[in-house]
Amino acid sequence: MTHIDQVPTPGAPLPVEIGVKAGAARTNPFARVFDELVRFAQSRSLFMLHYCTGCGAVELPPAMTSRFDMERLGIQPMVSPRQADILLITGYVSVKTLKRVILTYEQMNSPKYVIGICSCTVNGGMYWQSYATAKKLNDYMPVDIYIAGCMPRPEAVIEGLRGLIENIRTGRADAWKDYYRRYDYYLGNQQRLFGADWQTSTDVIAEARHYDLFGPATLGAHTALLEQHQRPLEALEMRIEIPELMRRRSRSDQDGTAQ
Amino acid sequence: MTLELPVDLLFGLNLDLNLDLTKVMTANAIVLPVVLPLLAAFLMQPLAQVSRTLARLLGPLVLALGAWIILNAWLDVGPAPFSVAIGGFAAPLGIVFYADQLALLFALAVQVFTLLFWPGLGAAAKADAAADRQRAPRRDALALLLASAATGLALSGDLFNIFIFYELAAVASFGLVCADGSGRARIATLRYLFVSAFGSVLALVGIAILYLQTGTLNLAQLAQVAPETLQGPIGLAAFALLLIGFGVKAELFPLNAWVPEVYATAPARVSALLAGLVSKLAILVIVRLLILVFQQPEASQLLLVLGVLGVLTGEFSAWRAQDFPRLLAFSSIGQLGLVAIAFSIDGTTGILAGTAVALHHLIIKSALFGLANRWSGGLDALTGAAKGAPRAAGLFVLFALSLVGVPPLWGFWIKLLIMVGLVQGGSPLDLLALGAILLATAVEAHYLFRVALRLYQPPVQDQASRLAPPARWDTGVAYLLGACLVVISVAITPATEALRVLAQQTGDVLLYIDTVFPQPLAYKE
Amino acid sequence: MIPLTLETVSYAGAVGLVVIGGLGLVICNHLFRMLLALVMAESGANLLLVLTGFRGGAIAPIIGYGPAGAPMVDPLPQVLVLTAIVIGVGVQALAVAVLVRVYRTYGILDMRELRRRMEGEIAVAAGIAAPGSAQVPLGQRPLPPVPDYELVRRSAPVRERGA
Amino acid sequence: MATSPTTVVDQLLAGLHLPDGFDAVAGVIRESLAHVTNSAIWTRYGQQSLEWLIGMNPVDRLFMLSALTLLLMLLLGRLRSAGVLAVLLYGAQFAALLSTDTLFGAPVAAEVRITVADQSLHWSYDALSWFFAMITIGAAFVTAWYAAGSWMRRYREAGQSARAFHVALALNCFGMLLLVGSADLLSLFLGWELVSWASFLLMALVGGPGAQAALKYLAYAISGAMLLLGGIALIYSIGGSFEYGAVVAAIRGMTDVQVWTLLLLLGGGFAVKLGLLPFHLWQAAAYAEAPGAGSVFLGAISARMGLFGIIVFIVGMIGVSRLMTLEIPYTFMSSRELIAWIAALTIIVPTYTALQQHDARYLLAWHGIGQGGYMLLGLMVGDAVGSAGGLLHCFNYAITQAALLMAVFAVVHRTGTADLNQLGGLVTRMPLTFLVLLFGIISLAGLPPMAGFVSKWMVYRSLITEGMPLLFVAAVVGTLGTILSVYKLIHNIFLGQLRVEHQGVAEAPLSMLIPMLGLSALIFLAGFIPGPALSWVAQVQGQLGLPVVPWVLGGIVDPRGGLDMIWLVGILMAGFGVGALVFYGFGGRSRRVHQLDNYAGGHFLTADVHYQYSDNFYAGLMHLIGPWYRGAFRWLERSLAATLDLVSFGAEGLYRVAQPTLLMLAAAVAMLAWVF
Amino acid sequence: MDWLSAMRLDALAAVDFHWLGLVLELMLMPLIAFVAGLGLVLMLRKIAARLQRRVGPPLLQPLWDIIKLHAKETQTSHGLIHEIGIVMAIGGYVAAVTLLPVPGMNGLAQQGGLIALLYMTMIPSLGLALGVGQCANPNGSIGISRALTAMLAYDVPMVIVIFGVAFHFGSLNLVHMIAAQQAGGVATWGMVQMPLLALAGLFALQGMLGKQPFEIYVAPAEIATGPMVEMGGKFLGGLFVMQCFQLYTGGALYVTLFLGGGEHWLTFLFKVFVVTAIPMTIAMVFPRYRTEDMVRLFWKWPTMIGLLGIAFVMN
Repeated sequence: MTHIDQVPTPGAPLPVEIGVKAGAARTNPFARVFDELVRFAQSRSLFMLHYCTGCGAVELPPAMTSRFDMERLGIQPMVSPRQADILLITGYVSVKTLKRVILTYEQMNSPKYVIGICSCTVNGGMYWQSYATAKKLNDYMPVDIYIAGCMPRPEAVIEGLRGLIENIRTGRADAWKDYYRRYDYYLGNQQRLFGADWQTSTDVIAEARHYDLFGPATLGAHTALLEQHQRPLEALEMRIEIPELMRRRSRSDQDGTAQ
Repeated sequence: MTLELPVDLLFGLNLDLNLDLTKVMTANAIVLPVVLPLLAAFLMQPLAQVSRTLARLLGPLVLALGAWIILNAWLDVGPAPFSVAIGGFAAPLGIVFYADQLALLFALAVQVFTLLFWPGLGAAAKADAAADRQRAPRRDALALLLASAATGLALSGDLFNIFIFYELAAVASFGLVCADGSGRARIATLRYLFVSAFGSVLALVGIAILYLQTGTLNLAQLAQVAPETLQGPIGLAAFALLLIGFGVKAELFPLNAWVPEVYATAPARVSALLAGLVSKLAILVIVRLLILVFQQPEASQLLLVLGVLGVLTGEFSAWRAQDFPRLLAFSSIGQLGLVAIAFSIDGTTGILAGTAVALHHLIIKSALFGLANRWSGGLDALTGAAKGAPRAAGLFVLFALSLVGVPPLWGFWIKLLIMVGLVQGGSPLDLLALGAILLATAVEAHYLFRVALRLYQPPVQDQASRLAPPARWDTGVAYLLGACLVVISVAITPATEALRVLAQQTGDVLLYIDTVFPQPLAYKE
Repeated sequence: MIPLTLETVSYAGAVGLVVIGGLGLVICNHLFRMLLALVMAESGANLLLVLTGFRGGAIAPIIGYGPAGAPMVDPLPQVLVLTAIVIGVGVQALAVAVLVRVYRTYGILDMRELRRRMEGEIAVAAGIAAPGSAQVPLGQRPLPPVPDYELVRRSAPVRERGA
Repeated sequence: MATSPTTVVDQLLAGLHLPDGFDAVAGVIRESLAHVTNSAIWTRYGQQSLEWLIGMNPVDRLFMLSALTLLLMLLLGRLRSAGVLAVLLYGAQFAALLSTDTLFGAPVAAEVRITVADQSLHWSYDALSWFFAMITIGAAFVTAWYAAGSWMRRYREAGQSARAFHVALALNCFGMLLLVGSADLLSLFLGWELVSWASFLLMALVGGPGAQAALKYLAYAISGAMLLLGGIALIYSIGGSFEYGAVVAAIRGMTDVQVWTLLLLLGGGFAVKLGLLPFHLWQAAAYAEAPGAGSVFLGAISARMGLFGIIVFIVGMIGVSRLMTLEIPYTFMSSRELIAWIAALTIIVPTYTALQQHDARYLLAWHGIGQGGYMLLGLMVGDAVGSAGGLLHCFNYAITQAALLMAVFAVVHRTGTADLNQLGGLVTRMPLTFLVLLFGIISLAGLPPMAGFVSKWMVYRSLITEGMPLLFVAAVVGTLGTILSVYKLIHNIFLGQLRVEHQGVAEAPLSMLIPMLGLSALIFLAGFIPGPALSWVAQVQGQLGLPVVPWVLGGIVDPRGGLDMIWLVGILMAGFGVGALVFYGFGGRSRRVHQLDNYAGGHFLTADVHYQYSDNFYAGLMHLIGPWYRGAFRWLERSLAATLDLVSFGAEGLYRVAQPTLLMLAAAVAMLAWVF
Repeated sequence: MDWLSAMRLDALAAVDFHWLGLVLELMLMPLIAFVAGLGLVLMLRKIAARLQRRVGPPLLQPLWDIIKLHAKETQTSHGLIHEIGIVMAIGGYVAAVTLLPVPGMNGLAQQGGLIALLYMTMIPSLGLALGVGQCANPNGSIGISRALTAMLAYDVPMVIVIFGVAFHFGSLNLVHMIAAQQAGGVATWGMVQMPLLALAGLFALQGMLGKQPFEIYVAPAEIATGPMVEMGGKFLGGLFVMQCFQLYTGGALYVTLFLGGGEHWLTFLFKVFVVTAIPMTIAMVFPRYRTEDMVRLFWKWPTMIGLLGIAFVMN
């Protein structure tokens, strides 16, 4: 295990890039209409995974039930990261919890959005002096919206969600791309916190390659460190291998069984 | 015709000039297979003092000679039965031998099987060779005595003569059973002796009743007078007593408590002779009585009931048996019950079926007891025996298949014969017997194949060394008998036809009478 | 009612001897007594056989003995019974010989005990448990292995034999 | 007639009525054959033997070839190439079968008669016989192929005898051919015993638990055979002959009590083989523990011999209408309903026992018992569609079960285990085997578009139209149970997490794969175009005197609701096309991820964590119904064994009396008392 | 009969319809089913919202959900079977709805019939089960195991109902059933003729639609929505599509069996929506049953009612 001192220090934190469009703008008017439609649908249908780590969770039931009714905005709760669009972090995240949060975040399908609720996610809040909590969420994953307050009222939550919806509709809510493009940065912060052997079960780099989300800062010193000890995470591809067919001649010592 | 002279000298033959001389000669020589072994048995001990080798060879030589004589008689005289008056005294007064195909067949079987299971043959690997050498002449003498008596049982046409041969066979078998000198064999012998002797007493009483009623003990004459004199309960009582007496050796049900004990303690070859051979000859006597003298249906029923009980108790007990000899012993009881059932069927079918099943059992059970010579332990100990003795195990499976009655084999056709016979009889008792046979067959298959599977299991480590494969001679004999079985199974049609001719001859009472009394004789002038 | 003649009394006596002998064989446990019972039964049977040739007032069947033409007793049973007696004696002698050997080996002549010893010896020689041990109740006696599905599945060892 | 291979092929092609486009293919075949026929060896030996072969009666030819197979296996079974030889020989048998027009038209009837020990043995092949013979030889053919290569090599390496296996298989096939052709009770019994013992041989080959199971089978089979023999004796005592014609006459003249007795004896005998309740306990273990390829053969056809007997006797000779008149005293049930209910229970109980199994072989073997119930149920309904469904299910089930067992044993071949709790995720390593198993389970569960659906549909339909609600529900409940357990089967083997130790597993060897894939294709084809199989079934129905099913190429035409599988399968395929279009056409790009990239409530998965749900798969259901059938009917077996033991103990006790003469005296007294 | 000659007969000629019309029908029927299904999903969510005094989703919410899910930029696949499972789930229903006659269109109802329809609707479940299995997530497998158990539970009353209905109409042909029901107006409706069976059918429908109280197999808080746990993006979208079909098939089947089918589109859709609304309403006021309790319930009450109904029908 690499000692914590050996982890390279990350560079200066960059501001979250908002509204940077990938690729060339589409010129086909039908495609533009189609993109509009998709963006509209995305903004009007948000599945929310609320990671209720702190006291802020208490404010969510009122936001969902008859008083405020999130569903009229097309927002409904979901339970598995695979299904969710929004990761809602409601309150402080301890180091141990943060590992799970990152794992969960990586397992979500893009476009995905992170909302930090309560001061704790912004700057540690009342846990500023705690050795065991992560202070700034956007050191570890790109955050789309922070809803400050201790705790924010349901109105504030709804307002924050409305803001996100508006961002999505206008195509500005693409902080998730930042995670792929500057993966080295986020990984560096994660490694500083969790140790050099930190690894999740999602292969972010391969994902970035696959979806053309690879950026100049995707790889770096930290990903190099990761690759030193990373368990291979290639998918199990179907294969039809018949050893008897491959080596008909050298039959004497073969055995088709595993190992 | 080298035999003419001694025969002539010894017996002063009753030369009937109407007959072809050679045929008469050969026919009269049929006495020799009884007499020669008897003489040889008495000669054995003195001879052993002179030359041990000669004494060893004497028994097999005499038996081979006997077999040759019988075969010769059969081939020369042809299919018709013939009778021989011993010492030239004609039938009602003298003693006659009656030789039809059945008698000749069993007489031949006696010679051949005694030869095959001769106690001194092939058993070279004996631990105490010195003690064996001491014992050998006595044992061989007893075996010859047994052969002589058994041949006499097959051929004799006189009831008291039969009784004497029967007793002779009993004494010989007592001696053979305890021949190896173990304590448990002696205890078994004593128990066997009491059963056998008391059975003889009852048989004697039966003979007395018979004589009281008819005034004769010649079977042919009995056959003539039986319809008048032996009807009713008195005759049946005589039959019942005779049945009990002869049933002891025939292993019929309530008289066979000795069977498992004796077969578990006696040398395996002796068991093979007793179970295979002697039991059949005892049955043969009963069948003769049944056909010639006691033609009442009740007599057959009596036999049937005993047979059913024998089949059921034998097979069920065998299911529980935990060692190989006793398994074979109980199985033998069951099979003899089947023989009894078969013979109780009316008419030629019954005799045909009975003869067939008797021969079948003779072949198979003898061979199995031969295999048991080395496999005499518990069934558990047989685990993996096929590894060391694949041929013996294969033969066991073959015999087991035929015993159960698996179609292409002879056993199936026999069971079919019995089944058809019982169904044609059609009485409730017959159907009950049929049910019992079917039930017993299922049980039999289970225990036989429990053993067969055990033979083919992978051997347990410490048992593999303990279990020696059957001796080469025993395996060879089993091979021979297995080959017989296969040949008969293949040639089932001619074999059945031959047996049918035999059965018709056996069932023909008039033929018997006519053969023994060539001219009609007035009775009690 | 059967008339009480010499003949009937003799017949009854003979049959009675057989019956007594048979009962003796069954009731007695001592081998020697059993042997004596057997002798008795055999005598009865021989008596019965010889009686079958008996005729009231007849003479011995010897030619020239007694008045000519007088009724003779049937000679055949007498011949037969002689043979039977000889055989019987032979068997008895054999029995005594074996009995003596047994007594030398085991020191007892009790039938039940001898039988138990024999069973035990057979079992020991065959390497199996002695059967019918009274200590084990019926339900727990070792059964021949009926293949139990569950046992087969787990290929567990078959139940231990014996107590 | 002029016979050379060329002319034979010409005749065969002409018989096939192929469209014109096939001329080119036929030409190629002809040319290559001409090459062979010009060779010297051919003109010397081949020509004569071919002429001799073609000149024979078809039944003779079939028996001769089958016996030849047996003989050659006995002589040459030890050789390495014996497997290939066996395949060729079974292929030749199948060709002999083809020459009888069984597949492509009306089958010819032919007979053989021999006399043995003054009993006449008579074999006669009709539509029913050919139908079963076809399944038998087909099963033997694919089994031999499956066993021919890699499987047999492994089998030998394990120290087993290849010859014994080949002989056992050939003996089974031969015995079944004798059985299905039997035309009198004697030849029937002969064939029956031969089949029973041959199966026993096949089961007991490898020893161990298989031998134990085989012994149990033997106890059941021999008891069944003895019941059968009792029944045959009863018929003989009334009819006086073994010939089927006389038997039918005898049965017609029997009283109801006699028919009941006959039904119990014969039905009992056949039921043992078919594994009907309560005689089913032997079957699963015996079939599952047999050596792999042997298990395939046994599972596909062996138990159907019992059904064959039932078809011949109960359906053909006694007749369903006679069954309906046989009332059970004091109830309002007829014997037909009784049998139908036994069939229904046979569907349900073993199927739900299968649900409990955690060994793939046992699971399938238990299903085999259950599927027998459908066949019997269909036959007992007795109308055109129902009986056709029952018969068709024999064929459909045979190909299904063979494919399933082959797939499972292919997995065993590669991984060394059939324990459903020790497997998982193999779809990425053995995809073709997965495909075979998938086709098989769809067919077994009776879902469209596979073969099993057609026959089960027919059984359901007849149950509805004949108005048998409870039996219908029972049949469907059985099917639902099948769906449950086959999902467990495919899930636990092929889906879910791939275990570390199975990472290097390879696809099944080609020699095993080809028959598997062939059967899968057949399963699909028989579901897509059920017409051919229905035509065979219709012939059989005509033969048995049952109403004949109104079939067309795609299924059944009936105003009250027919079935056209061509349309159904077509629309299903179209639906899948639409689904694929929606899924692949309208969706974003997907990326395959490693199986450890999985939702575990935020838990970090590692390869050594067993993240798979396989044990106690239907926990909720078992919690409810587990106690209902735990050990069901085993008490019967146990009590029978205990009774046997008790009786035996008593019998043995008779031989253990202290006084040897006691029984003798008692017997003397009893006999004399009886006499006077 | 020789099946080769049957093949040479033009197999298609045996079926009497106009080609083009049929093709059109086969394309239209799934489409209509899908659109109606979207409406039913909306209704489901609206009813839930109204019962909870919420506003509920907007009109096109089901559509937005599906579009959004398909438009996800990264999609997590667990392998080919995972994908094929979804294809089967959609495709099976697409095929199944063509067996369900609607006003003016019979589709393939003449070629299949009631049992074929019933078994055709099992194909999507099988596909889903396969796909879930391939995900290698035990939550999903547990969900499938529960779902299959639930199927075993509700199918018992279901097949009783199907038997009763088929026996009542003497046919398995859905077209015949509709014709028979429409012959005499409301009085000949299955619901009137067989009220007990209709009741049992309603129970079964509740289970078939997988709504509360019978949705233990989803159990979001326990096994993370069970079968759907690893379904994201278009995988989940496919399931949403399937749900549309499922609601439609359930409702339309019930209407066909008991409410006389549709005289014309308006009444047909009205009936479908009304029928489907009943279980949805019930669903929102009940908690959920455990698996074994659900099985026990289904095998007791609706089964008894159904058997009683059959007893009436068969007399």
